[in-house]
Amino acid sequence: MTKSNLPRLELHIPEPPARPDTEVSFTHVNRGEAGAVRRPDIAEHESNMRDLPYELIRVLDDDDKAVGPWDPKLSPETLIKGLRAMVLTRMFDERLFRAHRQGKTSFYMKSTGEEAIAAAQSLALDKGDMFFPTYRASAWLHARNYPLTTMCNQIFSNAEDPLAGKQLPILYSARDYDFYSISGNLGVRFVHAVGWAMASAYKNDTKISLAYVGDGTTAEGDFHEAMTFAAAYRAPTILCVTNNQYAISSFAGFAAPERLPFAAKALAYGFPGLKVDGNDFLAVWGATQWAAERARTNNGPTLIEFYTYRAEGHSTSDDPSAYRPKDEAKHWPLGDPVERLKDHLIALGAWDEERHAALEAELKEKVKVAVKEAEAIGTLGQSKPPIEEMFEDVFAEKDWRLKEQLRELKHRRAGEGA
Amino acid sequence: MTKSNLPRLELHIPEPPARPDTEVSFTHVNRGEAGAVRRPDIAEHESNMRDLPYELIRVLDDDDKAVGPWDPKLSPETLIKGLRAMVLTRMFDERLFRAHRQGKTSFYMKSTGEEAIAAAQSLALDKGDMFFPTYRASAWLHARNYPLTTMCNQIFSNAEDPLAGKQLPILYSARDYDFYSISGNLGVRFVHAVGWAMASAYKNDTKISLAYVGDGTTAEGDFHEAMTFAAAYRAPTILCVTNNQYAISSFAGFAAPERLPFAAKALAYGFPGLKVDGNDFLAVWGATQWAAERARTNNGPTLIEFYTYRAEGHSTSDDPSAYRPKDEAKHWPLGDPVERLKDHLIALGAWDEERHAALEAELKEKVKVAVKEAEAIGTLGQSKPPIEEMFEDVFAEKDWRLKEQLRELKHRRAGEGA
Amino acid sequence: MTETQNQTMTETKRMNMIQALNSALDVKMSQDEDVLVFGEDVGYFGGVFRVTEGLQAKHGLKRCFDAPLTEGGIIGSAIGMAAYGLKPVPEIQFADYILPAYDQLVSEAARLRYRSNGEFCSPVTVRTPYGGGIFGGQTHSQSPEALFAHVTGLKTVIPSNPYDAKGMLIASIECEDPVIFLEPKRLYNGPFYGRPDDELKTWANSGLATADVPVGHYEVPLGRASLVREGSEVTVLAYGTMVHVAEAGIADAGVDAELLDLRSIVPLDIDAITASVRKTGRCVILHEATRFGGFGGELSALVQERCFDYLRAPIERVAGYDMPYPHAFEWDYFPGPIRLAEAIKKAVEYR
Amino acid sequence: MTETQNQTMTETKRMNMIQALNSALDVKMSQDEDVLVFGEDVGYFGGVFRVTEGLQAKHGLKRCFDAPLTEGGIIGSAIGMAAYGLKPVPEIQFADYILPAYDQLVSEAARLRYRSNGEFCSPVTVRTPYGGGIFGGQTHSQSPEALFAHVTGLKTVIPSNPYDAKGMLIASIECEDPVIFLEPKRLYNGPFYGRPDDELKTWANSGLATADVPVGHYEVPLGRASLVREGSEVTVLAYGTMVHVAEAGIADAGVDAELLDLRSIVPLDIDAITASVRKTGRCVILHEATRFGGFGGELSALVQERCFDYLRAPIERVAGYDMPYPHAFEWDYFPGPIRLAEAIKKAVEYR
Ligand SMILES: Cc1ncc(C[n+]2csc(CCOP(=O)(O)OP(=O)(O)O)c2C)c(N)n1
Ligand SMILES: Cc1ncc(C[n+]2csc(CCOP(=O)(O)OP(=O)(O)O)c2C)c(N)n1
Ligand SMILES: [Mg+2]
Ligand SMILES: [Mg+2]
Repeated sequence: MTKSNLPRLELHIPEPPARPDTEVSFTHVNRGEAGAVRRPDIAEHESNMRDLPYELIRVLDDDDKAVGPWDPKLSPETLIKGLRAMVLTRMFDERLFRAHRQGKTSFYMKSTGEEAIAAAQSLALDKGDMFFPTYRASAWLHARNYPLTTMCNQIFSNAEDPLAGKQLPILYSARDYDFYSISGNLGVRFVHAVGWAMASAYKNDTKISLAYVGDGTTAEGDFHEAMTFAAAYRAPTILCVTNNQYAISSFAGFAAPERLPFAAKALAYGFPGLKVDGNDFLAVWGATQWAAERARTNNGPTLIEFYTYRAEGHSTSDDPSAYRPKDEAKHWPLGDPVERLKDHLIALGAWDEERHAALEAELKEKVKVAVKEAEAIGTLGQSKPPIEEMFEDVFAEKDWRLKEQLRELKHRRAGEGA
Repeated sequence: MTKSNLPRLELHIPEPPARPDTEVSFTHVNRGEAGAVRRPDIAEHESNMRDLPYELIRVLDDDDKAVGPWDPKLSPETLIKGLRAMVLTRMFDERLFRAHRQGKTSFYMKSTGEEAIAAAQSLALDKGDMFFPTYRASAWLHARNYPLTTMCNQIFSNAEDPLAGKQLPILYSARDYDFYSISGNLGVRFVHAVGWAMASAYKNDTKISLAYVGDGTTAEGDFHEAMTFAAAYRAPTILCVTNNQYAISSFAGFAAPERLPFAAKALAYGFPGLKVDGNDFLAVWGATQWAAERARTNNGPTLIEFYTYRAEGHSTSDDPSAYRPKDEAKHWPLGDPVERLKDHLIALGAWDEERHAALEAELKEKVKVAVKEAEAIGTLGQSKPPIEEMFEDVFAEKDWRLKEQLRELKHRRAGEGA
Repeated sequence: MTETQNQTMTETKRMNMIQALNSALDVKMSQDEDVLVFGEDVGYFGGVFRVTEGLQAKHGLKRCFDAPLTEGGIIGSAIGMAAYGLKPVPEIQFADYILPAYDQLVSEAARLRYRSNGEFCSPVTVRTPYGGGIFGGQTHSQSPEALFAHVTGLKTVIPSNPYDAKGMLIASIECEDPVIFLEPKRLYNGPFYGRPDDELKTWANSGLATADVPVGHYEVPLGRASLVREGSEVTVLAYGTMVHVAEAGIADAGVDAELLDLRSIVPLDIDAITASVRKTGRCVILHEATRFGGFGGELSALVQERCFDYLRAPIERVAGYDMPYPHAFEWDYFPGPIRLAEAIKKAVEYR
Repeated sequence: MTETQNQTMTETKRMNMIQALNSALDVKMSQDEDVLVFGEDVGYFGGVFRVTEGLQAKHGLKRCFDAPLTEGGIIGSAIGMAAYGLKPVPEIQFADYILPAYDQLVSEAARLRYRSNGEFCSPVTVRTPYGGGIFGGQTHSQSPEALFAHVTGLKTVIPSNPYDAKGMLIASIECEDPVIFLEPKRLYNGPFYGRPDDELKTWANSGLATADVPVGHYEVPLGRASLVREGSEVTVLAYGTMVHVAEAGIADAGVDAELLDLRSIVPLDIDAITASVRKTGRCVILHEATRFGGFGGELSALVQERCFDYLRAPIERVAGYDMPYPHAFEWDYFPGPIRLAEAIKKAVEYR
């Protein structure tokens, strides 16, 4: 190439397949065949699994059957537990989202369409394994029967808020449920999970860790640092990308151009990467089980991409119809996780429409009762934890600054009261 | 696996193949076959090149012949230019390293064993393409005949220091030589190179950028952020990892466990990754040319791992015999880049030992003269730029703080003088 | 307003701060091909606060586009673009999320000119919404200005009204240094006096002249404080959201206070500050950020150093308490007019 | 030294600061299995400043090991380990390189306890060498303490001698909060009085009692300043390297100054500071970091607020000029004894 005939460079800006004014397009989604992807031995070396990131692991086929080597072969009871957790998550989300519209809370985020992931993992992992969640993983708590009223108290920032008013709604922390504190800062906890797993290995413990980042968040340096650490020390951890196709308004193609699977990012670190249908409860479970066994047997970390779809807005502050076709969710080629598990159970003969309706009614009522209980304590601004709480847990013990400031505040309050 | 028979976890800590008290071991180095790796078309899609990162691209074979598709087929004149740059780099490094021992400068770093990389790239790329170097890339400047005395002035921080005493020795900046300012902070410039390339594309310019990080530095989040940006916007850039096996005392296995090639990190981003013999001037040139053509034709970025060996200490502050076998360098399976190019030229019949000795003598003298000239201006502490320079270039224009502080300093000086 | 103004400014429009900022970007993008805007969600969608709305449609895909979710990457690539010669105006979605880019800003943007002895520079203007008062909790409320003010080589701008916002954003983009442009998000839609129970005001119905914004190009120079209120008894120093809170606090205190809106803290208008405190002999500093190690400390030290013989009372600081922004306790935490009024009275009554 | 001391401390040894720090780590690692050390080059090699020398050989590979070159990863994983229950003591090779981990430190380590209402915490002790005086140029010389002091939830410790270094490192590791432990690298091998042309002193031949270090376990509590020199005319506040420079400057000034070594700036020993300034009526603050927005501003403000009626002269600040650390101009830039003596005289002579 001589200098004179060099072509002009052009800046390429990624663009999504569809916008509000165009047709929905999911032609790039290759569903593959349920049951078709091989399941290597858990001790298999990474170099023999480099094809895996490019294929989609699915268990539930189009006839609602569980097929292939990744089928965890769960009992109907377990499946129903999972279904229950997912339905509860959806109902809770719907009810609390409305609570925001009614001014009862400052903020809410739903996980609609993504419930299978955290629900299956919550049930598949052991007590004591630690989960480093994002804000779209409350199904973990619902699967383990976290008290709904307590959850509402947190969301309403009321006097019984388990986080004592210190944290934004839904940024839960629930140590007793193996649920690490959620940070508003994206990506930062991924490497905490790796450090936690390293600590477990350091102590010759048996516990492993699990962590999420969203598709968008994989672009943060933190993702890379976590992956690098996990690889170097073979940390017993399962690192997951919940690829719901969006980071607020930005499509996943910013973090993984050209439809490259997020699972392929594992190839940069020398440990296995799986791409899994995130709307398939059984596939999520199967992949998690495989990765957990690897971790528990000192075979190191696994990256799992859960391929899913954010069926609703990003948060209460978002209106997705401003940037994607209104009916895009309906066309998602991998369906709805609740419907798919329900249909599977029905196909198994272990479930039916009546029982499903009864379940919905029961859970709806449960949520209603919990919300009412929490409302009785108070909603945002109408009830709050004692003012002293504001000054607690900054440090293990207050230093003179916080003591002085608390005194000042109390003094003013006393003056105002007088 | 039931809970009771879970194995105990163990924390894995990576360890290098050899230590001062053990035998040198390079059994993990797979040299492959010179000329054996295919060279895809420059417009080839990444998905058809995923095997490339795992193979070592070499041109010079063990008989000093240039073989295979990556041979850039350079004229003997060009090869001699390259050889000259490499020999000059080595001589300069040796002389200035000694200058540090003599107290003439505060700091120095050599690129011994790695000269082929920046020398070949400096000559292979066009004027106007911008290089974002590390501190081990001065062969770029030598290849383009940067004035040696000016370089010494920078190293001695004297009155003629082109950076006016503001920067540590060898952290050059040389815009006229397409050489971006070096930062002491590792990794941070990698994404500058991507931004620069994006700007070139934005302006429909024809210039591309080139950037280095060391093997160790790939672990920084910055590496990932640069790669992610390069991929998203298909930036016309060549991103290189100079894998010299060490980051100070730490072996490359911390950043790329299990002997995974650094080139494989490209697989996470969906653009090609090449692993290239960094001690093979022709292989470096051939790979650079291929990547440059891709970039110039809007085919986007390439990651190149240059597989090489840091033959000496990390810097003037380092003694590598504390952490690796003393004679490890001698056993490096890919030889010495200067020797290999020299032998190739001799094999071509375009060079001989006498001419080589003459070249060495000529360059040695050149370096000596330059050092003398710079010494005449002054060495560290014995000469320095005017004190006003300290206050320049903090901002485009000094604000009142800097003006006041300069006044204070001058006032004190005047008082001391009196 | 003593600023030099262009011809085009004769025509004005009532704008809120979002519109004013949008107009600044539009004006500069129209004028200068080298100005470009990018960041998370700023392209097609127009930004989570809508500041970049319409810019992609008007100026084209490559002039205003989305970025991968990496603040370090956004700022780092912007530095590279600036080194090439462009004038990038990246957005960081919330100032709380600027820290992943802190190393790029401090070690690189702020140092590139010095490090290269002027061969390269990094005139990047980083826009980011900061501050509380919106029930945003720990990570949508912080005021990090002190973390930037200490970093030599960076300028830090914090406007308090639509007129200044537009004029100073233009001045920042035209400036040859990197600028951290902090947008008080509580003021985007209207002035806020620190009284959450009062009826909300929009800029349109605020009655404030600072909402009359020239439609064309004009600059409000960096480094000049604005005298919001002349007074004789005490000087109040504030910036951003707190300028309005200060007005309320001064009214509550019933004291004839002089109020300076610093507008940029680097460069700082030291002459205006010194002159005012020498006149009044008393000084109260107000900021949202946590108190300890905050920018108020620097202001207090500077005033003390330059006005020692004039000071008739200790300089008071009113600031956030030393804790993360506590969601449920927003209005207990927020340094509102009541706390300011107390401090003003204390300063004025001090003998 | 008023610290409570253990039995084991009876036996002492002359140590330089590197040995004292090494001994602190060794003592804690021997005592507590949960204490572990990692960072770039700290394992087999023992660290670029040799602080971790021999720890891997003695305590095993997994107790003291190398890390990938990513400060964010190092701090982030340490937080995870601490949340599990360990007591990690990561090293950042130079304080200049701590900024890639700044977000992890500020948004995570400092906030985890508050964010989780006490369910999780992050007792990480981050050791890192800081400060200039070694011809290290822009990126091996900086003093970032103000960037941490402003961050509530972090403690910031800066010892000035071997005795304090060991005792405070032990106290930091035992403390339940995250600690930034800044090691004055210019003092590693001996005291430094800011006179580069003087003969170098080692700790061994310094004649200083602070180089007699107990071989066993003892603590120097965080948050207590030490009175280095009693005096009546002016109070000098300093920490780290500057404590010794202050001694030299006081000698040069020929003034009966009181010198407080703050030792930790969070928690800060406000009572000691206040008492001293109330006694002397004058105050000079000395730090290496750039002046504007530095920790000196906070100190000045606090002193002014608490000692206003006692102050007989403006509080002086002596600090680095507001520029990146300029390599060739090290001794023009460094706030040495001459500049301090000037400020002391100015303070003392002020009427
Ligand atoms: C460091 C940081 N940058 C930006 C944000 C603002 N933000 C909140 S959610 C979000 C999008 C996240 O997308 P993704 O990672 O895909 O997760 P999802 O919401 O889709 O589950 C952004 C940009 C943030 N919270 N933290
Ligand atoms: C952000 C940052 N962290 C740490 C250092 C200290 N440091 C200087 S060079 C070096 C090792 C670099 O290794 P590598 O990237 O492999 O480059 P090489 O020296 O081998 O060329 C380290 C840790 C630094 N300069 N910057
Ligand atoms: Mg997403
Ligand atoms: Mg290296």
